[in-house]
Amino acid sequence: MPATTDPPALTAPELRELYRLMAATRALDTAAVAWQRQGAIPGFAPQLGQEAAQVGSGFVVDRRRDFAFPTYRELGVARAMGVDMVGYMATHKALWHGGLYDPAQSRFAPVQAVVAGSVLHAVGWAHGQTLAGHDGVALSYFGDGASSQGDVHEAMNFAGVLRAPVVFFVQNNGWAISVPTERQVAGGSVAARAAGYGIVSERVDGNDVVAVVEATRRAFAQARSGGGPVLIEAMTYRRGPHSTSDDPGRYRSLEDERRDAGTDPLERLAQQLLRTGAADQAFLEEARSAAAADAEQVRTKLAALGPRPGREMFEFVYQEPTGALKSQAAAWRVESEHV
Amino acid sequence: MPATTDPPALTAPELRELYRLMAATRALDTAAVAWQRQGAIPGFAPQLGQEAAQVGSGFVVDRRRDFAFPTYRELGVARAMGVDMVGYMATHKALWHGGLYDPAQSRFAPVQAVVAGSVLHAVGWAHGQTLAGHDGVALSYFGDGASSQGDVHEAMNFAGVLRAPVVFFVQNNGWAISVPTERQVAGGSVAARAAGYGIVSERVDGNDVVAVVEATRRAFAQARSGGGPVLIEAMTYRRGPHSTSDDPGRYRSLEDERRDAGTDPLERLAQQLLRTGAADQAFLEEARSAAAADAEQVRTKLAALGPRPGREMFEFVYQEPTGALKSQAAAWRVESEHV
Amino acid sequence: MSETTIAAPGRTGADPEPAAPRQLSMQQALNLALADILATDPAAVVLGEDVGTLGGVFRVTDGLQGRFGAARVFDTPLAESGILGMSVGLAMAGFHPLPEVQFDGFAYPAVNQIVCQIGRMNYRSRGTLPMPITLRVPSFGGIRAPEHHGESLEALFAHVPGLKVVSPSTPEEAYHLLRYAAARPDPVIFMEPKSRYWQKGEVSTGRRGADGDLGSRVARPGKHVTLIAWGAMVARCLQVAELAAEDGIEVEVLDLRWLKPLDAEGLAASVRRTRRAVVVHEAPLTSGLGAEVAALVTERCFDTLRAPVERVTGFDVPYPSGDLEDEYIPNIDRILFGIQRVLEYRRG
Amino acid sequence: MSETTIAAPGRTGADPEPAAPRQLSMQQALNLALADILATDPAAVVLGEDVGTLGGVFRVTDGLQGRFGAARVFDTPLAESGILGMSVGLAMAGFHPLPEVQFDGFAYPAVNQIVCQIGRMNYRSRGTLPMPITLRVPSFGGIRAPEHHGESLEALFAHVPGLKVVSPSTPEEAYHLLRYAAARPDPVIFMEPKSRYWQKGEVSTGRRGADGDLGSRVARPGKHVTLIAWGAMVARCLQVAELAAEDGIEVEVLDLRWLKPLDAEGLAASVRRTRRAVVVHEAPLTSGLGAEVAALVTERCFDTLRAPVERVTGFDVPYPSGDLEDEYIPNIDRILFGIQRVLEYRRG
Ligand SMILES: Cc1ncc(C[n+]2csc(CCOP(=O)(O)OP(=O)(O)O)c2C)c(N)n1
Ligand SMILES: Cc1ncc(C[n+]2csc(CCOP(=O)(O)OP(=O)(O)O)c2C)c(N)n1
Ligand SMILES: [Mg+2]
Ligand SMILES: [Mg+2]
Repeated sequence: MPATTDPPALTAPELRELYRLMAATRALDTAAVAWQRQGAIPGFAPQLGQEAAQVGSGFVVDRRRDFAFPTYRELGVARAMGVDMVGYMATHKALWHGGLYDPAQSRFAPVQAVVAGSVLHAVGWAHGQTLAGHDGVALSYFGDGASSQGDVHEAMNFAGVLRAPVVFFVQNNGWAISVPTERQVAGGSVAARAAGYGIVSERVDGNDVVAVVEATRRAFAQARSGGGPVLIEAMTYRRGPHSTSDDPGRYRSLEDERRDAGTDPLERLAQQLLRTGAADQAFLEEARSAAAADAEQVRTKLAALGPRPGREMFEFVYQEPTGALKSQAAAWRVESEHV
Repeated sequence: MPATTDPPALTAPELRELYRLMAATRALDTAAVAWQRQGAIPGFAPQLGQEAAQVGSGFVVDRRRDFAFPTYRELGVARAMGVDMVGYMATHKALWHGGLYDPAQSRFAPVQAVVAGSVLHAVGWAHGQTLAGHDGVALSYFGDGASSQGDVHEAMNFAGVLRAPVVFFVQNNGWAISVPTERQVAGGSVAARAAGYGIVSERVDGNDVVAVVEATRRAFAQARSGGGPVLIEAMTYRRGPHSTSDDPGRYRSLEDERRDAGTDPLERLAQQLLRTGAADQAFLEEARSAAAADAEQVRTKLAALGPRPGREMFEFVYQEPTGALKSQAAAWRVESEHV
Repeated sequence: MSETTIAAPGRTGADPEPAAPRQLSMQQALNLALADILATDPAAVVLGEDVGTLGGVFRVTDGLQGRFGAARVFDTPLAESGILGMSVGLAMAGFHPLPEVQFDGFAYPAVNQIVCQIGRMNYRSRGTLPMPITLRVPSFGGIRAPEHHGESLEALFAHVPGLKVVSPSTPEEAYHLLRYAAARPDPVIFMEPKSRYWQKGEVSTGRRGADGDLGSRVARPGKHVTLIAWGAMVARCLQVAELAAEDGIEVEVLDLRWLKPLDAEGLAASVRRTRRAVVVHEAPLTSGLGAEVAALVTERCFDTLRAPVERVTGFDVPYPSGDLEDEYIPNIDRILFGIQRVLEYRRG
Repeated sequence: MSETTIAAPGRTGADPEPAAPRQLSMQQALNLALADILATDPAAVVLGEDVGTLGGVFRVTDGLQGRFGAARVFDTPLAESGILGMSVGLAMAGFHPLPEVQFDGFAYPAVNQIVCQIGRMNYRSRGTLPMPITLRVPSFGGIRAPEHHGESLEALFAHVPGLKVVSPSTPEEAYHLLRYAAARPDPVIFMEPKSRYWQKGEVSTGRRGADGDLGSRVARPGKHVTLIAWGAMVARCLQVAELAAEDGIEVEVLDLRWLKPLDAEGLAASVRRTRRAVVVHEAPLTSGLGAEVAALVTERCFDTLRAPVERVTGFDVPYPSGDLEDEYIPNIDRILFGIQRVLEYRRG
């Protein structure tokens, strides 16, 4: 990393806030898997084990000026950025692909199901800040698997050439569905790629939320001050299945998981809080029960959300709908709504 | 580069052969520009100044087992590999996109007009050698501009993961049409990218044919012996326009050209031959007049080549043509051939 | 199987003895077809994302890596252009690649390689570098999946010179069409109707003659109207035909199978009998393959047609989220309305 | 122009006083349109390969970087997916990107961004992240260029939900349609007929009302048959009409202009008058946009049509090398044959 002044260390209230956010993420994530098993939602991609990487990085975003570009697995980032969780979970209830939160106002782009689909968007948005004379930073999320896509390379090259204020935040969770990083990422490190584009990069322990926050703050400081793009590779582990329809037993053993997953990031932060006196047991319990209550509330509200009306299929295709589409909507109304 | 034993130095006969090939390339290249000006061919992409990079690398290919994957600017490689020059120039006479030589037998893939289009093919072909237990090496050509394409990155990653026997040969000629390398290649070096994929790479003076041959031989030796892929970045200069329809005066001055082009690689080899006594002035003159005669012969034969019969439009689409296409061919015959 | 045993692409092993017909799901039929292809064609290789250890997200390649080795059935990095571009090179080296794209929507990143390379290499090389590539694409909607997991790309593929395109509608069709496609010297896009993967049907493994694999197929004969469909829509049209029969309307269901080349003769033969046609597909209406089918039928049957060919299709909207997909995909009602329109059409 | 002057995308400057009509080539008309767009819309940015210093390989962006600065008119690295993906991000940041893809065939690498992102972001975000992107694509054949420099992608684009597609046929159309497209809040694919870049015509710069920019355009009235075309084929059809007139056949030439949405009403109105239609395009026949046009016309004019709609198109082959392109592109003879067929058609 370049010689930017290190941001101040995390305060005890900040650490406690991080714990609250991580606990809330964990609770909602775990609950969502259960909801899928109960048939309440058709599918879910758990981020179990990636709470530190997600919450730690999302925590740094300044919602007045920055913008985050998630994949389909960024529950913790969304939570840390204050995205409406019911609107977020709506994508997993198959109500609306991009979710039902307002992405423009949340500064959190719609859920993105194309692997690597949004990395270039982040670069374009970031360059827009330069053109407009703003100091916003784009935060681009992608995985170890996504790093294989040509778009990621084009994005890093564009960012390097344009010195765009973008932070590439790679969660290397060891797996892309069934393919482990060593058969995915030639050379073994996404961070190592950055140098080839003149981009500074840092590998960070993605299960250590403090390390993640600090690295992300350094990266934002550099990008914001015109120092160009930064890449962070947060080393973490996908503790759950790829998605609720995945069966990890086919490609890794429970023993592999135990060996490779390391310490649970949530547990790790709990221990640290206790050790440093930043929080006590009562706080942890309170945070966990608040998290559980929070998840329960999301469940209730999500359950109450009915399907979107079919006419919305037609309404959001264009800002200026075509006559042809209006006719199709009318025909649909007659034939399917029987009105 | 890894510790493979260095191949033996080039012999005097080899050096003379290289000069003959480079001179022949230069003569044909220069002639083709003239033909275009005279209206004999509709367009041409001169390789002027890249003779050392092209002939030096193509010279190393073993046609019994290797395979080269060119772009649209690889006249010198084709010449060094013994590709039929009339068949090669046929693409520039707009007779057939891929040229009229036999690519399978020439071990030189059809002319490729998509920037970066064939880089992945080289990796696939190379992996095929591994699967088949053969020891062939794929030689993949692309430019500094092409390095920006996602396909090149995917190719490097695939090659790294599979340890495919492929040599990526990048001709960094300073320009992609009007865009100079410094605004194209973030970080400034394509060779530097390779490390991020665990691929060894070497930057070489692409105007020094001896250096090019030696680097290419080292790379082939490594790839052939199972040492995995290698990337060579040959630093050279596009002395001419991008193509005969380009106007370089719009984006670089003659003074820029004089400053940046360095010594002419052909002249440089001539001096070296004379200095080391590998050849004398008579040899050089003889080589140049042979080259001129050669170009003249290509001109005559190319001029004699009539247009391909229209029915070939239909004949090569499939190995097993469809009934629909046969009907179209029949209709075409009636309406356009009036038979 | 060691790597060197596939050293001579082109050799062909003997087909296993045909087994007695058995009940298989389409996923199992495809798996069996792949196994038989790998067993009989030493040049065949299967590649894609998660096709190895996992056996594919739909388990179509289940067990193949264990049986044929990691050299012939291998996981690639996560890059579709890479998978297809690599397949071109493998084909140039004499192999018969069977790449998988994990879901329809992820064929888009590979369009450049599919259109400009796979579709054209045979042409560009004047027949010296054929592209015997069978690209398997789990296709169409109906499984409440995330975005980009329910796309219908047949109109795009059918427009591309140099490609052939086929889509099976039953386990039996799936087995035979995949084997047929994989034996071709030309590239074939093989569109698997993913919502039908788990439906069972009788599958006979003895090879049927090439004729049995070509052209369209009358899935149900009828005389009042021809319903033209492919992939998952064939089953839905058969349901519709069943319902219509209750009202005395005899619907002929034509399973188009080949989307390129289209079976113009089979289409015309059916419509000449029924004099009315409705084409059904999941893809959006505008510039969908239904337009080509309608144009073809009209060109050949202009005089016999009693009504313009109806198109009952997806709408010109992005494939919607699971909760709305039943509103998007042609449903029984909408197909019945289409039939009604062609039956009630009166020249004005 | 300094970077911060474009800080507020959305502000709109006043249009320059309309100048007297003048003779311009299409390339000049497009250049003028871009200049007027950049002058009046501070959120507009032009990006692509070689669009800056060089002014584009066709000089359509000539002089713009000098006039509007390297912040608003900039060269990108050589990567089409990058250009389009970056445009999405710029649009999300409030800009109105006008990306250029250097040639039609190089839109293929960007198809994923075009289909899955540009076409869907407005939908995915429920209208909160519109995509006011005008993608300029020099299109179609006819200039004896290398491979992939003569493609017609309209059928692909027209099939994609969320896109609009337009192609001008004259300098006047080019100027106005580009200005209209660039002012839209939706993505528009703007297909420039490259073989017409150097043809001159009268151009008036005062904005015509939106109505003048919408729908199709009768390029020449006639009563015996409607010739439907777009892009470079319009001029060829006008030639054909001239020739046919010598034989007493009055051909109406309909310049379709918008390829999505198609002007169904305009098509029907013309064919109701002429009762016969021939659609002409350069793209391959199968699953080309001609099929959609034919289907649409047939659906609306089934009773009046005296013959099935004819399609005179490119063949189902890769766009050939320069020496063969006159065999590939619909020529005057082939179009005349098509007209003859619809005129001579008799119900059997
Ligand atoms: C372009 C594309 N190809 C394939 C897929 C299917 N797919 C979804 S997630 C995934 C693995 C992604 O791995 P990684 O980038 O490491 O992210 P992770 O799932 O581990 O969070 C795949 C192959 C997709 N969504 N998009
Ligand atoms: C995918 C693609 N995009 C754009 C083009 C147009 N084009 C042809 S050559 C070229 C520049 C290539 O530069 P480089 O790779 O450095 O090779 P060089 O021309 O210098 O040999 C461009 C932009 C193309 N052929 N293919
Ligand atoms: Mg991962
Ligand atoms: Mg170059």
